[in-house]
Amino acid sequence: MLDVQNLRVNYGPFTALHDIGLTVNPGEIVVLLGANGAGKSTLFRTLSGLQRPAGGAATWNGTSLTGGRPEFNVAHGVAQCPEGRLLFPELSVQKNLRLGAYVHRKDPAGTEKELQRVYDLFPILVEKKHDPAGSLSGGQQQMVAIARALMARPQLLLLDEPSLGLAPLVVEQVFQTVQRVNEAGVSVLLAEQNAFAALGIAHRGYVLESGKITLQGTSGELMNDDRVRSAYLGV
Amino acid sequence: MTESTSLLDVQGLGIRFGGLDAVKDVTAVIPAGQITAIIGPNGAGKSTFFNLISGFYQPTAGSIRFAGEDITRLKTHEVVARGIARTFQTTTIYRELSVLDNAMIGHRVRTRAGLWDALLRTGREKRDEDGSRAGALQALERVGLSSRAHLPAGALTQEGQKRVGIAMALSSDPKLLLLDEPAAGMNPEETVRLMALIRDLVGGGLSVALVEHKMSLVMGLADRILVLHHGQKIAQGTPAEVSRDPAVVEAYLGSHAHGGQMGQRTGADHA
Amino acid sequence: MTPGAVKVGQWGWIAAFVVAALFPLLRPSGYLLDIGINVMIWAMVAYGLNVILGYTGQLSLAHAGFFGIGAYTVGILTLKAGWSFWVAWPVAVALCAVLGLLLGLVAFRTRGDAFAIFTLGVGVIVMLVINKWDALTGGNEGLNGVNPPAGLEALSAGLGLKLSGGFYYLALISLALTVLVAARARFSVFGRSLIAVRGSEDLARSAGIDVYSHKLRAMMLSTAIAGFAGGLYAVYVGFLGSAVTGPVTTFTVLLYLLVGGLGTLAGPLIGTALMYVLTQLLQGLADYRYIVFGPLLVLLVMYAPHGLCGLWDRVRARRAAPTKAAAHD
Amino acid sequence: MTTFMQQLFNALALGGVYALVALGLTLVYGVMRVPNFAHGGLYMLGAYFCYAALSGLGIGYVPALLLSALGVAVLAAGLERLIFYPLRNAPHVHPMIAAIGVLFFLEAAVQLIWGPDFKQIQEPVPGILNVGGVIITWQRLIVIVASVLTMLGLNYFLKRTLTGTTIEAMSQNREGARLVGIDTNRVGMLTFAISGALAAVGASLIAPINSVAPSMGEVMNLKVFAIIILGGMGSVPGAIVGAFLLAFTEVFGGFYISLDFADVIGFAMLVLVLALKPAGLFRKGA
Amino acid sequence: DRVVNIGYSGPLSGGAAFYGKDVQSGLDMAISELNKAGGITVKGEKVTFKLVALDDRYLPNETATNVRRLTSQGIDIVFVPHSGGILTVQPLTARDPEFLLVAYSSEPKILESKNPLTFMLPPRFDNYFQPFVSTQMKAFGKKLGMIGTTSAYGKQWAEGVTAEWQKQGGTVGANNGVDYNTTVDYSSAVTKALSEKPDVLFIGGPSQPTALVVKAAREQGFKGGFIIMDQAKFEQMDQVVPKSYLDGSVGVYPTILFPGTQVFVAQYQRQYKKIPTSEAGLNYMGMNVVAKAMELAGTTDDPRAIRAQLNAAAKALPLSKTVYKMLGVTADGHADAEFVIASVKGGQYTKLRLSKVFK
Ligand SMILES: Nc1ncnc2c1ncn2[C@@H]1O[C@H](COP(=O)(O)OP(=O)(O)OP(=O)(O)O)[C@@H](O)[C@H]1O
Ligand SMILES: Nc1ncnc2c1ncn2[C@@H]1O[C@H](COP(=O)(O)OP(=O)(O)OP(=O)(O)O)[C@@H](O)[C@H]1O
Ligand SMILES: [Mg+2]
Ligand SMILES: [Mg+2]
Repeated sequence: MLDVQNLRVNYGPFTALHDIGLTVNPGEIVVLLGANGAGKSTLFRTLSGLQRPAGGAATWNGTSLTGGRPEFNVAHGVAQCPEGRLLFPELSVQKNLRLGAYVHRKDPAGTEKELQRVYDLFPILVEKKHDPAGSLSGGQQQMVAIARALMARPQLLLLDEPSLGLAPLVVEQVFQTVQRVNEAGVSVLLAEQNAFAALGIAHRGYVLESGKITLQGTSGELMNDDRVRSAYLGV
Repeated sequence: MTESTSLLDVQGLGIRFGGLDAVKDVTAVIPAGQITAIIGPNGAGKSTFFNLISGFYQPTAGSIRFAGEDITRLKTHEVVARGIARTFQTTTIYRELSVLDNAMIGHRVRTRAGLWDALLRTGREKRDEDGSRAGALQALERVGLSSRAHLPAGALTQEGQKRVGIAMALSSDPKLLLLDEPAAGMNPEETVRLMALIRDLVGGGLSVALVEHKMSLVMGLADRILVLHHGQKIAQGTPAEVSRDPAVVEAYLGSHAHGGQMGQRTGADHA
Repeated sequence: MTPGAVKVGQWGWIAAFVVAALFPLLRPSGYLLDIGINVMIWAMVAYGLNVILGYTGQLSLAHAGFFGIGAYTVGILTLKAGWSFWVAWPVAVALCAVLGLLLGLVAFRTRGDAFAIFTLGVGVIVMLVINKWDALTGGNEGLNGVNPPAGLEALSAGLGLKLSGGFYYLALISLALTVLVAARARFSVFGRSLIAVRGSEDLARSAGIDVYSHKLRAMMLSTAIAGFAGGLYAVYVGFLGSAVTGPVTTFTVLLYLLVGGLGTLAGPLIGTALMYVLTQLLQGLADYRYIVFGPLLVLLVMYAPHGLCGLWDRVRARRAAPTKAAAHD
Repeated sequence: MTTFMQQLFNALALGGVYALVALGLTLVYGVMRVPNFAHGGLYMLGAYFCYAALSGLGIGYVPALLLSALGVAVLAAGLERLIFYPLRNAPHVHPMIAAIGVLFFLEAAVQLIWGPDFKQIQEPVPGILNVGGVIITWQRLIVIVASVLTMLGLNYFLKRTLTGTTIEAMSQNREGARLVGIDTNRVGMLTFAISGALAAVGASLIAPINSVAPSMGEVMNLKVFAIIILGGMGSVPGAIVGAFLLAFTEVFGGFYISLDFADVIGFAMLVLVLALKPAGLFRKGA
Repeated sequence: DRVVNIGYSGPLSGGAAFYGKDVQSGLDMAISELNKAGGITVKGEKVTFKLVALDDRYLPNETATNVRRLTSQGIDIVFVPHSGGILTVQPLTARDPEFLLVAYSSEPKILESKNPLTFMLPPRFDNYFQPFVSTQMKAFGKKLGMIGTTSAYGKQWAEGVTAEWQKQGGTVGANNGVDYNTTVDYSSAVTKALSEKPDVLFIGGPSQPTALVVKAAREQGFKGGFIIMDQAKFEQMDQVVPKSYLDGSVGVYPTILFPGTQVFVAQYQRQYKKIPTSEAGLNYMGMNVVAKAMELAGTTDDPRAIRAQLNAAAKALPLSKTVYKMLGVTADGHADAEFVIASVKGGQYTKLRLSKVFK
């Protein structure tokens, strides 16, 4: 399981995360709600090892994730679909996806199978597989980013606003996929503005405000909480 | 609604990238004083359509008329001078410059002071500088950022940065504003604030065309909707008409034809 | 920059120039005076580069070529056509502006690295042509015996100075003019648009800025300043050789600019003064000069990437840090 | 006719020389976007290492070449770690200036160690081939063949091997590369090491044709940068075509117009090509 | 004891560093020998020397700055080894403070300016043309090909040789000069020159590149003779190419073989581990002449007085300090030294007689 304790992250003099703690149990989907600038992406970047915390700990099945070496984290089963996508714009879509499975480079057969699966998930990418990823539309690039994270066949999937810029139909598919992936045993931590949909598939959730966890509970509890309803569900 | 005068008029517009028709044979009208939404699946050609109108890309077919004038072959800055301003899909502003500077840059197209004016500090330079400042402040006022004018734009929140982008577009004193996914990454609360801002702008006489995937915003705001798919127009009409159109439902909306929250799987709740 | 800061800056400049103007009265050695004049001339070249690189974000590596064209124009017109320096100088500046325009018309078809290499190619060609065109430029032998400006010697004597004292004041006035031009070009409607182009061409375009024409005008100003400095160099040194018009000079000036701080107003002068004096001091190291200088350069870009003025800005920003943190809501 | 054929061979040999040096640069500049002006310095150092191994250790030419490649590779990897890696997010001008600093240092250090005089490496395979009046020296033939082989190898490496792809991926998005599990530190150093080794091999092959001197890298620098921009950044075949194009322009421009202006003609060709095709010969669009 | 500083500004880094260092080595050696011998005696006072060497990277404007620096340190003698720098600082010699400019460059313009404080060391190169041309034309034929270097000096040489060759009734092919400092491969220039089927080739720049030109020409089947400009030295070239390639060349006689220079050569080789060239030799002599002139003038800081004694000093130079036989210093300030040229035959350097044309 993912265990985050007293995690603190600073950007220079500014503290983006104030000693936060959260857990994701094996097989769970956990959603992270929060306004713009609440610190969601900061948390994700820290869990991936892109950002080094100023204090606290984050472990995945006992392995520390805060060594500042993302490649280590991926190798230990933690993959992220990051904010801003971070694709390789001049490489073809296919190469982007294959690189997603870099940690499984000793298992090409498994990679091919996974590639087929993500192509089934986003058929439009098959058409585009030889195009440079940078020439795709915004939404198509988002699909590549999600697919690339799946290619790593993670045990813990970190999704930072995966539905950003996607058409409604595709959003629906993405959430279905997340659910399917999860059913296959993968734990998921999900940040979403689209709280309604996210809570629909999640088991539990946290609300992050100005770098602090202000609320947590099961999806049902959160969905019925007045503050969540007004701020994140828009009702 | 269909009776209002057309501001922008595209005829048979198209562009090819390599073997791909990103936009193909689109004929459409954007009326004055209204909000037109452009929707469609990812890669439908919406951003490309905006890029064509704003002169970023040169079309391979068709023509564009704005306020009665043919602007098909104009360069981007000339298009802006005619009164079409835009924002980008991913927020692009000058993060290291102040909010005010961002807005003043947007006003450049309304000024004429050049290098000689700068070197000789001519009267025109002074007038233009004052004009820029006034125009920019007014635009910041409209988007609600006047109190932040001297902060570096990068220090603002995502939402604030989006507003800076809009202010930059507004200070060029446009007649038509093109917004590419203005609400992407915003939560419902912020989305509602943005909708209010856009309504305000239109109330002030501006025409707006926007691309957006958030159906709550599109359905709640648009007077007319244009639907693109594979680069082609597949439907056009009022929100009500479009959301009933089976082709649109199949290609794009799915179960969200009535402006509900996206992706929900538990049913219920229509905002 | 707030109006208040501009005011403070103005007084700073005026004070600096007054102090500089008093310097010859201390009867410095010819060597110190020479360093002063050289620093001022090369700072002017750096100001020119700053307009195109620091303000507009275009790395033009043909800069020394225009410096050379300015210098040779003055040299050739005074030596071979017998013109007065005072006529030849403005002509050289105008010529550089026109040639800068012509270069820009073609070069701005390219962007980024390709632009840099394109202009580097042009810079090399300018140097080679100057080097090969024996009939006009004296080729490898160079142009020898460019005379001091008419009346400068008499004027200096009138002020109780030697000729180099006269050159010092001529350079000081030219530098002041250059700084004024650079400041006005920057802090204006036009200058703000250049900054916009530097930030992002696409964004500037969609904000309604005619990117191409702004780049062209920035290029002309930049090359004109280079030519202005070149003309002064020609009469001061009195000898012109092609080597000084080549890429090595461009890179040296680029270095001055980087050390001082790209895009800043004081940067070109501070960077030039510091680096020029430093190279003079390092002469004492003889064979070890570049062994020290090379790593020093590396350390400079690594630990003061925004130049000295940038460093200063950051220190100021740190002092103002509380305000900035508040901006994070 | 023999004269023309002789010039053709001369141009091929010169093109081979340019190509060998340009290929190492393509890797770090074209692929990783680091304008490594120290490349000429590494090239120069490669020649000196080879010279030192030959004259100091008394070993054969091939072992000396390999030793030199190894030495420069290690040095280049160190440069990446110490200088270019920390500057990876800085604007382009910064690594460029830092690289020039390295070039200064290397030149001065070499001059201090080996002195400023020209050195000479004897041709390992002396002698000439006379093909119908056209004189072909073995060393030049070796250079031509080596450059083409290196090009093929490098192209295969970049386009067909996983490590090659990771180099490209890292150059386009370092964070993205780390997120998929690529050890970017290792790849970055590896890339520089390969580039340094290529420079050293090139230098060792060329040295017997030319003299070895501390400033030999300066001239080469400008030309190889021109070449890879000419060919189109990141294109390995482009670097080869650019190299031979420049060589042909210089040789035949020198032959038919004026030798004195051969360099001018070469750079004029560069400027002309860029004016017509701003992104270089081998890249579509910008 | 007093220490007098001697100034030197030359290329000590970059592409011409080998040249600047050679010059410096001669000065260094002269000074260390003088000092080891206890210095010189000026008006009863012991005087030793110290060389202050500054790098100007071959750039005249940096030479000017260096010279100002040296003179403002009270230095009255400055050596400069390149014509651009010399011409730039010549106007400064007479401005206060005055200094004696020791010019190591055979550029005729240096003398034309009639500067009263210049001491020009090398013999005028135009003295070489006549004997070079007549020797080679007689031995090989009337057609001359041109592959000189394109430095200022190289171009003057090319012009001089061309004029002389034509004067003696030969024909001259197209000028195929290339820059010996930047050219990567000389083959194409050689091919072009050989396509005119010349009997003799004019070549020359720094020694090693010159040797490579010889190599390319021989490899491409050239059987004729070479006229080698004085910048290139046989004793350095024969380390790069087999001596047989040089057969049939004319050039300057190797310094190492001069009579009476064995002391100098041996010393130099011990100290610098290489063969001395005329750069080292002439500047070594120049320094000694200046030191002698100081003794004779009885002053170390009056450049005009020192200059006035140069002729006498040159004539009084002991044989142990003589590398080239020096006859004196002309009124123009030009060292009047003996020219010795050599032709190569069967791997041997043969001294040729030289009838002096210019003074
Ligand atoms: N590199 C950085 N340097 C300084 N401040 C930063 C940096 N990155 C983020 N911040 C600040 O940290 C805070 C948290 O940012 P973060 O990106 O984690 O928020 P978020 O919850 O992901 O927001 P969003 O919904 O906009 O993606 C914000 O105030 C942001 O301005
Ligand atoms: N510069 C380009 N070169 C090649 N293909 C392009 C280019 N720009 C866009 N395309 C292609 O054109 C199609 C339309 O792209 P566009 O960005 O207009 O889509 P969009 O409707 O805005 O999608 P989204 O909602 O995902 O932003 C896509 O298939 C895209 O890959
Ligand atoms: Mg985020
Ligand atoms: Mg889009």
